[in-house]
Amino acid sequence: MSEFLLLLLGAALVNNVVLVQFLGLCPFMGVSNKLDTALSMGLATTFVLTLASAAGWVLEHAVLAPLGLEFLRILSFILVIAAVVQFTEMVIRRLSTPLHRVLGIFLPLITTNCAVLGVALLSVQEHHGFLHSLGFGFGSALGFTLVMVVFAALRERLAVSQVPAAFAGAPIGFIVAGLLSLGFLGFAGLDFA
Amino acid sequence: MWSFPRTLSFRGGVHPQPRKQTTRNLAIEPLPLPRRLYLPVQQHIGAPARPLVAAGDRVLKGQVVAAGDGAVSAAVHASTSGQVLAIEPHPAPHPSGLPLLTLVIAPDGADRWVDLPEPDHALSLSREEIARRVAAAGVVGMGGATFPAAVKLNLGTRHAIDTLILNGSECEPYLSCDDRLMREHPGEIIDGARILRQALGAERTLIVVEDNKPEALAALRERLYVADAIQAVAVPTRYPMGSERHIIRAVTGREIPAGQLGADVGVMVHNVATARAVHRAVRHHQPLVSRIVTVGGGAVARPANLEVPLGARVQDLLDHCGGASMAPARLLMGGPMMGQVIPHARVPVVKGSNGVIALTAAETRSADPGPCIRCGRCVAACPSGLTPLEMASRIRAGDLDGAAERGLADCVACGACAYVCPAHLPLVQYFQHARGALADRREQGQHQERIRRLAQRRRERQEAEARAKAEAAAQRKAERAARRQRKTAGKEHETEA
Amino acid sequence: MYAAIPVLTLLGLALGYALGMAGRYLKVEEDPITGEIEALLPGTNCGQCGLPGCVAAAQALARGEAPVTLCPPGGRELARQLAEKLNVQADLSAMEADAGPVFAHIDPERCNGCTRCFKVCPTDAIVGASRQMHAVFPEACNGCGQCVAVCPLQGITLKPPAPSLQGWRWPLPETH
Amino acid sequence: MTTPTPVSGPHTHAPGGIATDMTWVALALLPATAFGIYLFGWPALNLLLVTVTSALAFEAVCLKLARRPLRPALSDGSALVTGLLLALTLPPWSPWWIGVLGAGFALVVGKHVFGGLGQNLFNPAMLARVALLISFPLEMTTWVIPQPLFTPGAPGFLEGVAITFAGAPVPDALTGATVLGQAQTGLSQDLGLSRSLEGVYDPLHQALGWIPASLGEGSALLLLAGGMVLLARRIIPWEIPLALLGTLALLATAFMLVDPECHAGPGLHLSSGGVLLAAFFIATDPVTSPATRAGRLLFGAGCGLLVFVIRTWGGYPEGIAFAILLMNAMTPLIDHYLRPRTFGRTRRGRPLEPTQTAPDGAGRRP
Repeated sequence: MSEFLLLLLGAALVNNVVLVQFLGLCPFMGVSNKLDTALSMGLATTFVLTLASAAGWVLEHAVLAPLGLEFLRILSFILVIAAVVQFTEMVIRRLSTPLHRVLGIFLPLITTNCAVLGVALLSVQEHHGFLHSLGFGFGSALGFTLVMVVFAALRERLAVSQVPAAFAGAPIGFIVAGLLSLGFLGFAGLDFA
Repeated sequence: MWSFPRTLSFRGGVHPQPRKQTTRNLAIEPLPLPRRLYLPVQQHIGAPARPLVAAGDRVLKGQVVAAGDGAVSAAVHASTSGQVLAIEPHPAPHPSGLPLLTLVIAPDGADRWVDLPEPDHALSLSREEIARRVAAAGVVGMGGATFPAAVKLNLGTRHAIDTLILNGSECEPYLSCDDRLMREHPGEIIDGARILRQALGAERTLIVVEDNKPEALAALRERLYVADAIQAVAVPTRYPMGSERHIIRAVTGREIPAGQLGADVGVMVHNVATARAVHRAVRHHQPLVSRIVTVGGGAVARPANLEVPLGARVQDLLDHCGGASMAPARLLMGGPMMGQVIPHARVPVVKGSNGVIALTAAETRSADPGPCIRCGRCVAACPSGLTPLEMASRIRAGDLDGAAERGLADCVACGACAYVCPAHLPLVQYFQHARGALADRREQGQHQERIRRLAQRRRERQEAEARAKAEAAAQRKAERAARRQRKTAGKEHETEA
Repeated sequence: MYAAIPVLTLLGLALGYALGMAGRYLKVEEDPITGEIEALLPGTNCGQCGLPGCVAAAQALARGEAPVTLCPPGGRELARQLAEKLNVQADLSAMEADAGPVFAHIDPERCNGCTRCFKVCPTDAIVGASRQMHAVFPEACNGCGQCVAVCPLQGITLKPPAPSLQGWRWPLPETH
Repeated sequence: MTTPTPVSGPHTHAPGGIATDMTWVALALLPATAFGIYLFGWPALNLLLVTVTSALAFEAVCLKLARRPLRPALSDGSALVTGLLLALTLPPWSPWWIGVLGAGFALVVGKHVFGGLGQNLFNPAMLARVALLISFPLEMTTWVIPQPLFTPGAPGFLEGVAITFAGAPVPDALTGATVLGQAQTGLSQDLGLSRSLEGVYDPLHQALGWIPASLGEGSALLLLAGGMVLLARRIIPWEIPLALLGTLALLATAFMLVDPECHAGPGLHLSSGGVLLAAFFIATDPVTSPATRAGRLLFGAGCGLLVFVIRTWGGYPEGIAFAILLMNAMTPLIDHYLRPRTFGRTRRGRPLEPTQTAPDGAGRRP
């Protein structure tokens, strides 16, 4: 069990999908203006990513590998991810229309979120077992959500402070993201051996 | 179930230097009648009073010159006998210096009371009778809130009041008017307490005094008989102990739910000066025509506690106290924590002014506001458990909804946060501005709602008129057709005949 | 190698079918937003937004063609509500620093009681009979300005309310 | 006589202000700084002066750029304190450009990009230290065995200037590893802690500061004394130091009991590597720490936990800088969720129920 936990921690903190591997930056910068939207975006991405990495593993080991079609991996993964995202959008619109209206434009963005495809491909490359790749996907998504929420809170604070006009908005956002990844370097080389 | 430790206190609060030394040992001295008295028609919360007299009328002391107008209002009485010179706008005791309809009275020096009924020492008066006399006397909350006292008594009928608190805490620095009142007239205050308890039917009556006024406590306890079942309670000195919500929380441990009043938790709070005014109103039928005002601050030559006829101008008080020894940095009506700066000394003393304080620059310790360094001292000081720095940063950024969401409505504007802020930020002014802007926004919303309804109704009326006209036209056409038809039928009849 | 084409088509068909089923199962009809927007607009059809009436303005807003600051009589308050409803950032700076509500004021010397303004006011805010002095109810007037245009003697002007103690507001303290 | 614009709110004020607080912080740092200079001689003094002056210079340049008045901002001492704190965390004999670059990064990117004092999201000094550590690992990890001033082995004034400014190499005989560095290398070669630390870690020395360390992190006692002064003056909150040191000590003892060979005890953890300097002077930076009591306790505990995790399992021997940066990033989130209970409302913000408001049993008639 603790081995599974360490995998989660490793995926979430040590090589955090956003701040260390620099994947999924467009929703990270785009949706992080308000804390609650960032949280719901993070949860939606977690839902999609976990499903996608599971589906990816099944696809890889049940279809692509036996038929020797590894070169189709990226294409088929994107197809699956797009389907999962479309399914998530329907679920969200059914569950809460205001949330759907708020997230509106950004839901399809998850399809193009390179973190989702990246993590699915990574877990295939590292030949994880099914449970392992599920854990890796979930861990990375947790890391993504954590950093999204922390970054959203930081930007909400910046929104009410007097940032010089030259830096207000996106520039200060990028600077803070950079400084945040500076902090995350502290987790570099963290291994619980 | 919330269990509040009985610490006779509340969260947060600050300890400003009391600076009462200069005036707390000076006996109350009457202010000689000034040349003119300026009585505004609005000295209370609620609708302004309607003047009953006209320019040129002669009035006697205690005669009603303006009657209360509507449910929440208070009458205004002549503070002395004399002639009404004019009823015209004069500067109100308010930072904006905007005018307010004011009765200008020229005293004739006789100071002759209007004939009053015999004093009535009956022990048990009915609740309605007490409320009527208090209303007739125009008594309002003298602690500074100036809410009409009679309306509060009627409020007491709709809720079961089991505790009456007389607020003698006087936690504002510099002020000593309540302190002197408790030391010199404890009997009148206690009798006022009995009358109020009689009106409210409260089981417990507490006169609450901060423990930095031991002489006042002693004077009250000395005059209290065991039969009275009235206790004089000492509470730790802390600002804002005088705030109604916090004195109830400190003394009874009950916390008024947000948006409700003291009566909702069965407690009624009145200032000690209000109790004395109730005593005079009910026992001697004397209306509220004068009040005790502390004149203090570093810029006043000879600080004093004065019994001032309502309507006297601040300039008269300052002149009586030897004038301002230097130009005051800030001239305040009320205490330095919640009092308001007045634009000039030509404003009248009204029912709610408990102090005229002329502060020197050194005493204000004011400095240009620096940046907020988020030190959190305002959060620790806030007695209402809010986060002033978050509210202020949102207001500065123009996000009024964000400030409202952080608890702007629960702020009692006591000033504890701005007092401790190391960056000297005018936090209270941020909150006052935001509340005003939100009030404007609500009013504009209601105004638009009204406009939509009116436009809607006008469209419906026009459509109805159009329909009615169309029907009438159609009906007339039908009749004409019928008539023509009968005529042609008639003609055919003739041709056949 | 030749299995690639059938695998992909099969995968696409399977996913498409699954989404179709989910679509039917999770059906929810989208309530049109134009109705809600129209409820917000003043409804006086004054045309100051350049659109023929409030219903047209509501449709334009729903389609996102018009800015939320299109309605001067509505002022900043309406712009803020529309921005909230359409979930869009409203830069209120475009609207002139809201001088606050303005009301029509009829100049007593000039009014000869021709009742033209009385007929054109969308909210019946003007009171008066023919050849009698006319007056405006401030509570019922939202400064749409139609009466100003129609008065033959230019007797009507739009004025902000007189400053009063109740209306006075604390200014925002200026920052460093 | 008249006040032109209406001024509301309290017309009197508590004594003190930002400037007095900052000067007290600087004073509280003085003993540790003086001792650091005494321990590491002239090069340390040169480094300190270079760092502090360049901090003030950068502050002035940024204020000029922002077209803001120089006097109030420069004189509130915040730039001085940032420069001082940064200098204290640098290796004592590091070259001058380390100090200048660090001060530049701290003041420009760490503070004025956000809009000046009170707007920055990360502690400028720690930001600069982490940036330097990552960009110049060699210079930032050359520790020196203490050469008290005027003792024979110590470099004279001229040599000191040469070391700081002319980049003269530090003689190998004088270099040594900090205790934490020693512990980490020992662990990585699977040597038991006791063998790799004997002769290096001596609690008394550690407390007094006779060990290779950063300029100001030497003596634990002087830092503790400075911290107590600030606590007594109520300039820093007590929650953060208590929570930070408490959590660190707790974790260290727990893991030491479990496996003394792999985990150093609380004594070493607390007294080494600038934990005390950070706990009392850096983590308590009001701008980047939460504003409520519960928030500060969580902030301190978070710092303590992260320091322990990075030191025990992380790649870097010293984790305090990273811990503080990460918890600074969490501060807006902590302030968003941890708020005091509003008067008359439950913790979730709804008005209290009538039953909840009469707890003193005074018996209220229905």
